[in-house]
Amino acid sequence: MTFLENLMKIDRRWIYLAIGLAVIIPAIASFTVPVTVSSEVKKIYDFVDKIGPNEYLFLAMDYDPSSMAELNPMAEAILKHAFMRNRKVIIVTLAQFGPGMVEEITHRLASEYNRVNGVDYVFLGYRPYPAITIMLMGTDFRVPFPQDYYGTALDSIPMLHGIKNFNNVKGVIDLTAGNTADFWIVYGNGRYNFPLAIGITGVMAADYYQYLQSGQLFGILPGVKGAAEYERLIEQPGEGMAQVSYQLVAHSVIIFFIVISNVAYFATRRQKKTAGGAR
Amino acid sequence: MIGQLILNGIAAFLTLCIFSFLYKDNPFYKFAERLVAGIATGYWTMLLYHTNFKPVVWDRLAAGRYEYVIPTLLGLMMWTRFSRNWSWVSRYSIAFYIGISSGITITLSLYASLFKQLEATVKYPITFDGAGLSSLLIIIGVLSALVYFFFSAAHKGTMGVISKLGIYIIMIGFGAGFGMTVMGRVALLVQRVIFLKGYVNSLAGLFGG
Amino acid sequence: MKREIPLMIVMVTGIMMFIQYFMPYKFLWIPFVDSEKLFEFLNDWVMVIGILSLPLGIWSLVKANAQKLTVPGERFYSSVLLAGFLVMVISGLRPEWRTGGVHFALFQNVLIPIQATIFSLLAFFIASAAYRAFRARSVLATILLLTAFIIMFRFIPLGPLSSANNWLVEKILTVPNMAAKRAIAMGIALGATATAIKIILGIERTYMGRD
Amino acid sequence: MAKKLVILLLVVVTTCGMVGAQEAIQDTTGPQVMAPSPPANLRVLDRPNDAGHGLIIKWDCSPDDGAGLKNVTMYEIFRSNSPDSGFISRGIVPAGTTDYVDFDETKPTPEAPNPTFMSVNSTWYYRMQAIADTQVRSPFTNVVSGTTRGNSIHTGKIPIAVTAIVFTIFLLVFISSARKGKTMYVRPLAGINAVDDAIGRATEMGKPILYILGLGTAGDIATIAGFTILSRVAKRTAEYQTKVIVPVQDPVVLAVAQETVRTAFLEAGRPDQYNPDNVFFVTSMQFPYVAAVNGIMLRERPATNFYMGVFYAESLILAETGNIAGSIQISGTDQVAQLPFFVAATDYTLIGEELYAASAYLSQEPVQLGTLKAQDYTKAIVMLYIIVGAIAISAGWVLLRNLVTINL
Repeated sequence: MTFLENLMKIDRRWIYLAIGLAVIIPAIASFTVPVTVSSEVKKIYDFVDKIGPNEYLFLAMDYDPSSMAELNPMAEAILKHAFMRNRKVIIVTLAQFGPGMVEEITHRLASEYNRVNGVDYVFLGYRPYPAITIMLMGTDFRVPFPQDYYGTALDSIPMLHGIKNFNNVKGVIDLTAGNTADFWIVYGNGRYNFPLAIGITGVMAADYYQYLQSGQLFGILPGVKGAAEYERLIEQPGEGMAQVSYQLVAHSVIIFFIVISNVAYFATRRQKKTAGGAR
Repeated sequence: MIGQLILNGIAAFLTLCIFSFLYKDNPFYKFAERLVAGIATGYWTMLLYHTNFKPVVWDRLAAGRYEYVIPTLLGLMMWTRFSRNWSWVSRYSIAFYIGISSGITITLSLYASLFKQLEATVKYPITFDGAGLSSLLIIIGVLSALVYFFFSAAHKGTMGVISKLGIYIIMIGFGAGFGMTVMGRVALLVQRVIFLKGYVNSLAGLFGG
Repeated sequence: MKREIPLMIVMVTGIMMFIQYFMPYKFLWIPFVDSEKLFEFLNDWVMVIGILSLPLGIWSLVKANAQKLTVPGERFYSSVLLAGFLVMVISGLRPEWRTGGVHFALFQNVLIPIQATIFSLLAFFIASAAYRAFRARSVLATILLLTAFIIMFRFIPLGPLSSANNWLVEKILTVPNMAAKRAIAMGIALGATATAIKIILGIERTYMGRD
Repeated sequence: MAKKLVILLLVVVTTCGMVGAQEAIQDTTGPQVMAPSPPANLRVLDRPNDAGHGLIIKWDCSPDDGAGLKNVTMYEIFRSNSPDSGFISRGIVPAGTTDYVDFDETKPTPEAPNPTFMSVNSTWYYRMQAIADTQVRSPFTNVVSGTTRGNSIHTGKIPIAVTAIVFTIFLLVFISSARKGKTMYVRPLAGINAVDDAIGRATEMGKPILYILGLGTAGDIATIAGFTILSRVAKRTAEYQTKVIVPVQDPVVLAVAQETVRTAFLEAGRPDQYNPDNVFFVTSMQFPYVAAVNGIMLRERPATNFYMGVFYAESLILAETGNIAGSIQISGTDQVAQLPFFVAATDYTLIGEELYAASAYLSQEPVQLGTLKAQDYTKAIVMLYIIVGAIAISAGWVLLRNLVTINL
């Protein structure tokens, strides 16, 4: 038996060990992996970057804790970016179980970057019926949200003076795990024509690239991969990078084994053929 | 704190018991397997009791909704299976069970798996641009994959060529499904590893500092 | 009596449920039969028969494991199973079964972690299955292998090649993958409908057994 | 997508909170906006195809919607159960819309009263307003009433009924022609041919056969197809005196599987060899069941594993463990998401419709084979429809597409 023949019948436990290590090693020794930035992510980064100081970004975090693993890293990266560059952010959630989670993230990041609620950012809170809420916000943020999440009247929040509706923000980024992306595209971008980008879970991504072509979206953050790319652009490795490093190592291990398997397969097949010819 | 640590310790131990199966079958795995079979059956029994039996059967009968006597009797008739001579009585219950389910299935599968799919297939016009080309290719793909499922025609000649294209397309679908799933499965393992890491860290915190 | 009447029942209930789907208001114009209520009620029958059958399962499980109590090598494992079952049932009778106590603790610290761990075994198995199955042995195997390969490469940074790969991934998912899923679904619809009609008409009756 | 949008447009929205809030707000910016004219020609119709829990409200756009003052942004619909007072908001729709479906099917119960529930034959009064800006609204329209009616037949579902009936006729025609002795060709299926070989292999090796019916209930058609294949397998194993093990996860499936295996042994002429303990209940929950079956595979080392029925994520766990145990594996499921894993990890897979066809193949009875022919003819019609439908839609003709668009 040659080495390659042995490889054909490799004990599956070596594969298990490799997969186990592929997950355990990144868990213990966190390291950054190379990430190629795709143009649809770069455009979102550039967009946020080009917003002037004291100009506004509108961030909709329309997801429930069940999709936290994929979408929180995006929210963190974008908020970090905005806070670092001193962009003002208006945050809303159109997901029923979103508010607690959004509050936690914004509060944590704000204190990390010394940003003040009501001055540097505002969290409007949650309203049901996303399509209608988007349209009402298109008229005036104060219609669906007379008060922010903390119960302060919008009119008495300093950073919102003179900020009426989507005309006063540079653009909207929607992070979602469900069909709220459709609502933002149709009722938001479609009616009020503001620049719109979305961050979505990996499985949804394929369905939304068509809007990139049609110009209804200027950027897409697809799953943890998108988050990791954004983290690379802001040079702040976070949860997205960690998730991608697990995935990258595990995917590489599987691809490696498939390659080995085929090399061994073809090599042994050729050996058998020559053996057959000699007989 | 200590109580939670012990409970987490049990969970961590059982996690390792299951993982040990990857090396080979062993007494630890067998222990975890039997334990969870008992626990799961007990949990399921009580879940059905609290969330189904009590509200749907017991409470309704107690509230005088006597029409529920019929399904209750049918359910009890299943118990005739304990007897060799009377077990045929349970066929009556099974007949209702399967008859009702089959009747629902016909319309449901025609709606969801046939009409919905047909609607999606003939929705977009075939035009001379990227999107139109995609819809043309999808239609060709659907048709040839359907040819693959013909049972009463030999897959020879033209039928053979088209059905071959059909099974190729089906295989691309399977390859894509396989490749897309890897990410989610890896994420499941990551969660278990993070759980174990957290447990080790909390132990270290307890003993180390 | 033992076989004909049950087959009649299958036919009548099957046709009833079929007709009900098309009559939203009154079932067959019968004034006192609300179609929606009939649907809910008959669905409840299926549910109640299912619930009340559980003792059959429990008896099967307990009997098998009680017998094993006499087998020396199996005694320990079977007693673990039976003890686990009994503890869950008895503790589950307490009113706080869902929020605290032994029942909840076992649910949280035995059932949930074991379930999650068994689920996570898939990460290992998906790799070993790929290793074994994805060999270019035939045209079909090669197509399967190449598609999965391209899809998995979306996580691997390849510089400019990555955007080409991403484009390919998107096309694979939206065109052939979509076509395959639709065709399989349509086939399933026809197969399931044919089988259901055969069941209702009594042509397919293996499940009913024989005397 | 387009359909989704239609649903969105029709989505029922109660916005009492939002509307109430708006009185409290002072308009701080912008000049005063002129009030638009109200929409015209308000009418209320019964919602078709329902049990009498909804109405359709239609109107003509306000003259200021897209024209005139061009300041209408949305319309708000109000409803009451009396013509004079008590109007509450039932929804807001964007400008340009001319209809709205108002329904509430949630029946009130003593625990959860629902005052907005629309019972059958109840009369409701509607009026509406055009909205320009935060608090610039048109005057109300006049009040129009409508009564909910139950509809005997769901006209939208008729295409499904026609399909089912045509299909049944095909079935009956081909079955009767098969009964008259007409022979029918069916192409070979690798997965089916493998069944007998696999049973023979188990007999030669003196090892049992493991038959998994999946996680479906006895009411799932895929599980019933699994019973039929089980019957065939059990009959063969009875003839060869090979053991067949059937661990199940549902008590009704347990009862039916026991009956199926018992009958198969009876038909094979070996009723004495039937052991009911070989068809047994493991547990009802997915992964504990998988753990137990994995244990059985590694301890009993079955020669052949069958997976026939409804499978979820466990498909690959079972198939890989079966592979470790060195078993030949034959699978079949209607779960599209699991087919890739069965195809990759088992030796033969019955893909979707092939699972249902298997019972006909295995029985080789003309009656059963006739049903395959009926399936093929229906499939041919479906394919023809796709071709014609695609050409029609490309030519801008929507009738054919609308034929298969079922609005539930």
